[in-house]
Amino acid sequence: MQHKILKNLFIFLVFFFLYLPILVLVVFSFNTSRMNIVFEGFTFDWYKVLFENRSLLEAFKNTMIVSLVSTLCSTIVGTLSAYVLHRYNFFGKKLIVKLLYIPIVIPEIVLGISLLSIYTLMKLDLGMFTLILSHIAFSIPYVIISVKSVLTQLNPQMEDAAKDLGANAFHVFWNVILPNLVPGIISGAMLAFTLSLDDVVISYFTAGPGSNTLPLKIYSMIKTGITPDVNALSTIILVFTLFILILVSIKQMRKIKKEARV
Amino acid sequence: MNRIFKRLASLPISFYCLLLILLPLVYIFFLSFLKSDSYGGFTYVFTLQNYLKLFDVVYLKVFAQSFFIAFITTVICILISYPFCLFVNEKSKMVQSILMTLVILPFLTNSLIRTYGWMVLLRKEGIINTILLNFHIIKEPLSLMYNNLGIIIGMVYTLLPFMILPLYSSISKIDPRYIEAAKDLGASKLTIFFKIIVPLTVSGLFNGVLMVFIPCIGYFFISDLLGGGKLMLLGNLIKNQFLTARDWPFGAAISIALLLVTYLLVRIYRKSGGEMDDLGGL
Amino acid sequence: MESKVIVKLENVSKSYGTKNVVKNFNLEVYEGEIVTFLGPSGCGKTTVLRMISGLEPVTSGKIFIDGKDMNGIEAMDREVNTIFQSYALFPHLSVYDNIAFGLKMKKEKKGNIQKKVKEMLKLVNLQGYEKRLPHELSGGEQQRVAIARALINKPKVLLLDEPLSALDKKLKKQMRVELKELQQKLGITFIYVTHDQSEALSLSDRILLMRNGSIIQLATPYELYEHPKSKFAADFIGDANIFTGEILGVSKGLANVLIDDTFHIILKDDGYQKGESVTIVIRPENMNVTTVNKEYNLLDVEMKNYSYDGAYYTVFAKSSLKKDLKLLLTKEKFANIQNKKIWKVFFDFDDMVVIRGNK
Amino acid sequence: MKKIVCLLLLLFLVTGCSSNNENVLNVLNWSSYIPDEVIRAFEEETGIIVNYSTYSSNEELLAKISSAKTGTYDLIFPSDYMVELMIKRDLLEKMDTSLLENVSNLKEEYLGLEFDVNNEYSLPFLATTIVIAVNRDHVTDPISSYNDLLNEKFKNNIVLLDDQRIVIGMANQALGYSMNDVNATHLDNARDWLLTLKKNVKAFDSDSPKTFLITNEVDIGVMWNAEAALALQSNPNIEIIYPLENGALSLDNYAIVKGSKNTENAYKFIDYLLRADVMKTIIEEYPYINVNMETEKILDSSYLENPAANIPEEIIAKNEMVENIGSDISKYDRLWAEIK
Repeated sequence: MQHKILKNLFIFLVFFFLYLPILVLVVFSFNTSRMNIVFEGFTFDWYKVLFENRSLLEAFKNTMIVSLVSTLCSTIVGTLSAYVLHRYNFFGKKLIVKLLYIPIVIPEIVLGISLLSIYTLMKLDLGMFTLILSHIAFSIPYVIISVKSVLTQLNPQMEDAAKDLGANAFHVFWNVILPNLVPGIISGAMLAFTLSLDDVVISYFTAGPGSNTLPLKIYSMIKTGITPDVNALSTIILVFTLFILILVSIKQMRKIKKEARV
Repeated sequence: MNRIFKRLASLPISFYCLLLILLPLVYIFFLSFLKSDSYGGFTYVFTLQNYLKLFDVVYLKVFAQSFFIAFITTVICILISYPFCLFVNEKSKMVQSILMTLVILPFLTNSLIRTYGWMVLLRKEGIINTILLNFHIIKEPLSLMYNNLGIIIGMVYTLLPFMILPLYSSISKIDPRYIEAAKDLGASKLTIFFKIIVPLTVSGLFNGVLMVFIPCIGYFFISDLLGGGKLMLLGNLIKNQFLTARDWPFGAAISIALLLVTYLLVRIYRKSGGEMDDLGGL
Repeated sequence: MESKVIVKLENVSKSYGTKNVVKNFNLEVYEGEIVTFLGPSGCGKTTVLRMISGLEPVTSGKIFIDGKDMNGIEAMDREVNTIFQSYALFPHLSVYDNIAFGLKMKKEKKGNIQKKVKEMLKLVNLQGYEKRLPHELSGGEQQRVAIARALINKPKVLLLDEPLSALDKKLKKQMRVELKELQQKLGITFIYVTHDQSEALSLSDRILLMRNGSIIQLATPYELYEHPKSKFAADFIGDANIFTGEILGVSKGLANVLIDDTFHIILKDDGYQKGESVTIVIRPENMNVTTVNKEYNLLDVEMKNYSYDGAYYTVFAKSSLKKDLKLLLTKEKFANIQNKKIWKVFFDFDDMVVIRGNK
Repeated sequence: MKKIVCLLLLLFLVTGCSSNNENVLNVLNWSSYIPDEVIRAFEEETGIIVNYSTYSSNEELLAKISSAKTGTYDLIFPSDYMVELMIKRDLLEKMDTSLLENVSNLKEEYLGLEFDVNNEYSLPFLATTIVIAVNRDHVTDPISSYNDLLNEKFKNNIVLLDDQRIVIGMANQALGYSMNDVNATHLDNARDWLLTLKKNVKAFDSDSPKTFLITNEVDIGVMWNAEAALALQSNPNIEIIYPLENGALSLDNYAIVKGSKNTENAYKFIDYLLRADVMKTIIEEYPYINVNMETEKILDSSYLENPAANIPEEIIAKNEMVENIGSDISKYDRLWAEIK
C-alpha cells in the first residue's frame, strides 16, 4: 500500500516537473506586475500588448506559412517516397534508405550549418524559401517513417488485386494504396507540423531578412529582457495546442467507439 | 505508363536525398579540409590544420564540457525515466494512454517558451527562491541558473520525453509473465530489474540515450539562456564559427567530429538490437 | 467433342536468382473446365497462377490466353481475373465500389456499371450489401464479394488462389458447392490452386499434381485416385498403404515381390524384370479382412488402435512389416475382428496399384 | 476539407509573397536600437515596407553580410572598426551625402574619424561608451576601476558583455595596455586577469545586461551606457561609474551594403533617422550618446540628467575605440574560448 503511494507520488512529481514552467507562464500572463515574482492583480493587458506587437504577429504569420507549406510539401513527397521505397527497386535505393535517417539522428546544429553552407554555395537568398526548404529537409524522414509503418501492415495482395482488375501503377497508388495510408499520413503530417512549428536551431541558421519565425522572435524577446507579453503568447499557443489535441482525441475516441460497435 | 510512374515517383526522394542530405554533408566534409583566411572566407588549399586545431587544449576543453553536460543530462533522464515508465506501466491501459499523452502534451508547445518558464522559476528572485525564502527554508537565495545546474535542468526538461517514450514503449512490450516467473524463482526486486527488465529494454534505452545525448551537445540556446553564456558547449562553438568568428572550415571540422560521435552511438544502438525506424518518434 | 484450348503454357520456367521455382511447364487448359493445381506449399503452384495472371513475369517459355501470346502484356490488360487467398478486398471501398472497381478502371459508363454491379450482387446473393465496408462482412460474404469483383469483368479464365483457405470447415464445404454451381452456370474456365486434396477431388474436372516446380501427374480426380502414377501421387491424394519391394521372380503370369525381407506378395505379371523395384499401393478401404484361407497374399495382423468417425472405423494394425497398416472398416467387419487377437488381411490383385520403380 | 486547406495555403502564399514587392528596405540592425513605432511611422509616411532583422555583434553582422547573397540587405549599422574592415573587403557602397537633407544635423566631432576619414562610406548614427553600473542597495564597497571588480566579495555578482573585443579590451586596459593590444605576453596576462574576474561573473550577456541588474540577479554590471541608463530609470539606487581606465567608445554608423537593390529607400530611411525629432524618440527609448546637434537642443531633462545617458565630454574624449586587428583576431578567439 505504502509502495503504491510512493509510486504515485513519483509519477506526480515527474508531471509536476513537466508542467511547472508552463503553469507559471499561464498564471503570470494575467499578472499586473512586470516582474513575475508575486501575483499582484489580474489583467488582460499583456494580451493587448501582444496584439499590438506587429513584428511578433509578422513572425507568427511567417511561422504559419513556413510550417504549413513545409508540412504540405514534406507530406506529399514523404508519402509518395515511402510508397516508392516500399514497392520498387531502383538505382540508389539502398543509399537513399540509409541517408534518410541522417536528418533524424545528426545534431540539428550540424544540419543547420550544412544547409546554410549549401545555400551560400548555391547563392540562394536566405529567406522564406530557404527556411521552407530546410524545414522540408528535416520533416520528410519523419513522414516517411510514419507512412511506412502503415504501409507494411497493408495486405500485399491488395495491390495485385488492383492490377488484376485493370489498374495501372498510378491508379494502384492513387485509388487503392493512398486511401489506406491516411492514418499514417495524418500522424506524419502532425509530427512534421509540430517539429516545424517549434524549430529553433535550423531556422536560426537558415532564416533571412523578412523571414523571422515565431521561435526566433521569442528567442530574441527572451534575450532582450522580461516581457510578460511572452507569457501571454505562450498561454495562447498552449491553449491553441490543447484545443487541437482535444479535437484530435475526440475524433479518435469516436472512431474507436464506432469500431467497437461493429 | 507503369515505368513512367515508377521513374517519376522516385524522382523527388532521389533529389531530396541528393540535394538536401548528401550534398550538404559532403560539402561540409570538403570545407573541413580547406584553409580559412582571416575574417571571412576560405581558400581552396588542402589542410589538416582544422582537425589539428581540435586537439588544442582550449577546444578539447569545450568537447569535455559538452560531453560532461550531455552525460549528466542523459544519466538523470535515465534515472527519472526507468521508475516513471515502470510505475506507469502498472496502471490500467486507459490510464497509461492518458498519462503518456500528458507526457507529450507540453512538448507540443514552444520549447523556448518553456525554457523561459524555467528562467522565471530559477532566477535569484524567481519563484523557487522566493518561496524557499518566505518559508525560511533557506537564508540566502540559491544559485539555480547561470551555471551548470541551470543548463542541466533546462536540458533534462527539454529532452526527458525523448527518453521516456522509447523506454516506455519497450517496457510495455515486456511479457509480464517473465517478471512473475522471476518472482516465482525467488529473484529480488533489484535482480528482476537488472537481470530481466534492463536486458529486455536495452534497445529502448539506447534509443533514448541517442535522442538525449546528441541534441544535448547541439542545443546552444539552452546554454545561452540558462547558462548565462559562461559555459561554451560544442553547439555554441559551432555557432560562433559560422555566425561570428566566421571560420567555416573549423566549424565544419567540429561538425564532422560531432558526426563521428553520432555515428558511434548509432552503431551501439544498432548492436543493441534497435531499429532505425524507432528513432525520433514522438 | 474436342474443346477449345483457352490457356496454353509452353515450356514455362520461373527462377529467382539461381532457384528454379517452376521448371519447363507445359499445360493446356480447355474452355469451361475446372483445372486444379494441387501440391504441397512451396511447390510453385501459386507462381504458375501468378504468371498466367501477369502479376509475375515468366523467366522463359510462353503463355497463350485464347490463342494470344501474353509476352509483354501486363496484368491490367489480360482477360483473366484472380480471386486471392485473402480476398484482398479494398478496405476503404464499399461492396459496391469494390465490385465496380474493374469497370471503373476500364472507364465504363456509370449507368452500365450500376446495372452490372446489380446483376453481380444478385448472382452472388448479396443484394442490399452495396454500402457495407469489407470489415463489416463475414468471411463467406467477403468471399462472394471477391468473386463478384472478379466475375464482373467477364474474364475468359478465373484464377482462384486458395480461395477457401480462410474459411472454417463447414463454410468451406458450402462454398465449394456454390463455386461449382456458379462455374457450371457461367461456363467460365476456372484455374484453381489448393493444397487441400479433398477440395481438389471434389471440385475439379482435372487435377494437376505438382511438386518442386514440376508436374507429377495431370489426370481426372478418379484417375489420380485410383491409378496414381507415382508414390508421391498415391501418398498425397487420399490415404494409402504403400509397400516397396523387389521382384524375386516371374512365372506362370505371376510375379513374386518380397517386402521388408519377410512378406511375399504375388502380383499379376506385367512384364516385370527380376530384381526390379516396385511400389505397391493399397487404399485403406480396399484392405480386406478375411477368414477364408487363401494360398497367397495373406498377412497376419494384430490391432494396435482404432478410431470411429460415425460411418467407419479406422484401424491401425501391427504385422511383420515395418510399417503399420491402415484399414477403413464398416461396423460389421469391425465387429468381426474386434475381439480377435490375431486376424488376417488379404491383398486382392484388383485392389493393388503397382507403380514401377520406388519413386 | 481538402479545398479549404488548399485555399488557406494559397492565401498564405499570396500574403507571403506580397511582402516581396518592390517598395521595401532590408535593414539589419542591432537588437534594441530603433523603437518599433519609429519604423512604423516611416512606413506610413513613405509606403516603404521595412524588413527589419537584428544581430548582436559586429562579427555576426559581418558573417551575415558575407554569407548572404548580394542584395539581401540594404542598410546596416556597423561599428567603427567594422566599417573599416568592410571598406577593406569592399562590402560597402559609397555614400552620396547630397541626397541627405538632414546630414548637416550631425555633430562635427563624430565626423571624419580615422576608420572612414572622409565619411565616404558611413555616417554616424549613435555612439556608446562602457560604464560600470552598481546597485548601491546591496554593494557599499567603493568601485572606481575595472581592477576593483576583482574583489572577492563580488563572487557571482557581475554581468559582463558577451563581446570578446570589449571584455578582453577591458582586461588590457585594467593591466595598463591598450584595449587593442595583441602582444602575446600581454594577452596571457589579460587571460589570467579575466580568469580571476570570471569567478565574480554570473553571466556574459550583450542583449540585455540591464535585466540582470533590474531583477537583482547581480549587483554590478559592465555595460553600454544606454543599458545602464535604463537600469537607472527603474532603480534610482544604481550608481553609474565611469571607469578610471580609458574606457571604450563605440560609434555605430549608417552604411549601405554593396549591391543593395533599394539604395533610394535606404537614403530616405537614413534621412528620416537624421531628423531631430525622430532621433529624439530613438534616444529617449534607448539612451545612447547623441550625435545629432539639432536633437541636442530639444532633449528632455530625463535624458540630460541621467548620468548614464548624458556622458561628460571629457570621458568620451579619453575613450579608446576598438580597432581592426587583422589576423590577430584568432588570438582573441582562442583566448575567448579559453576563459569560457
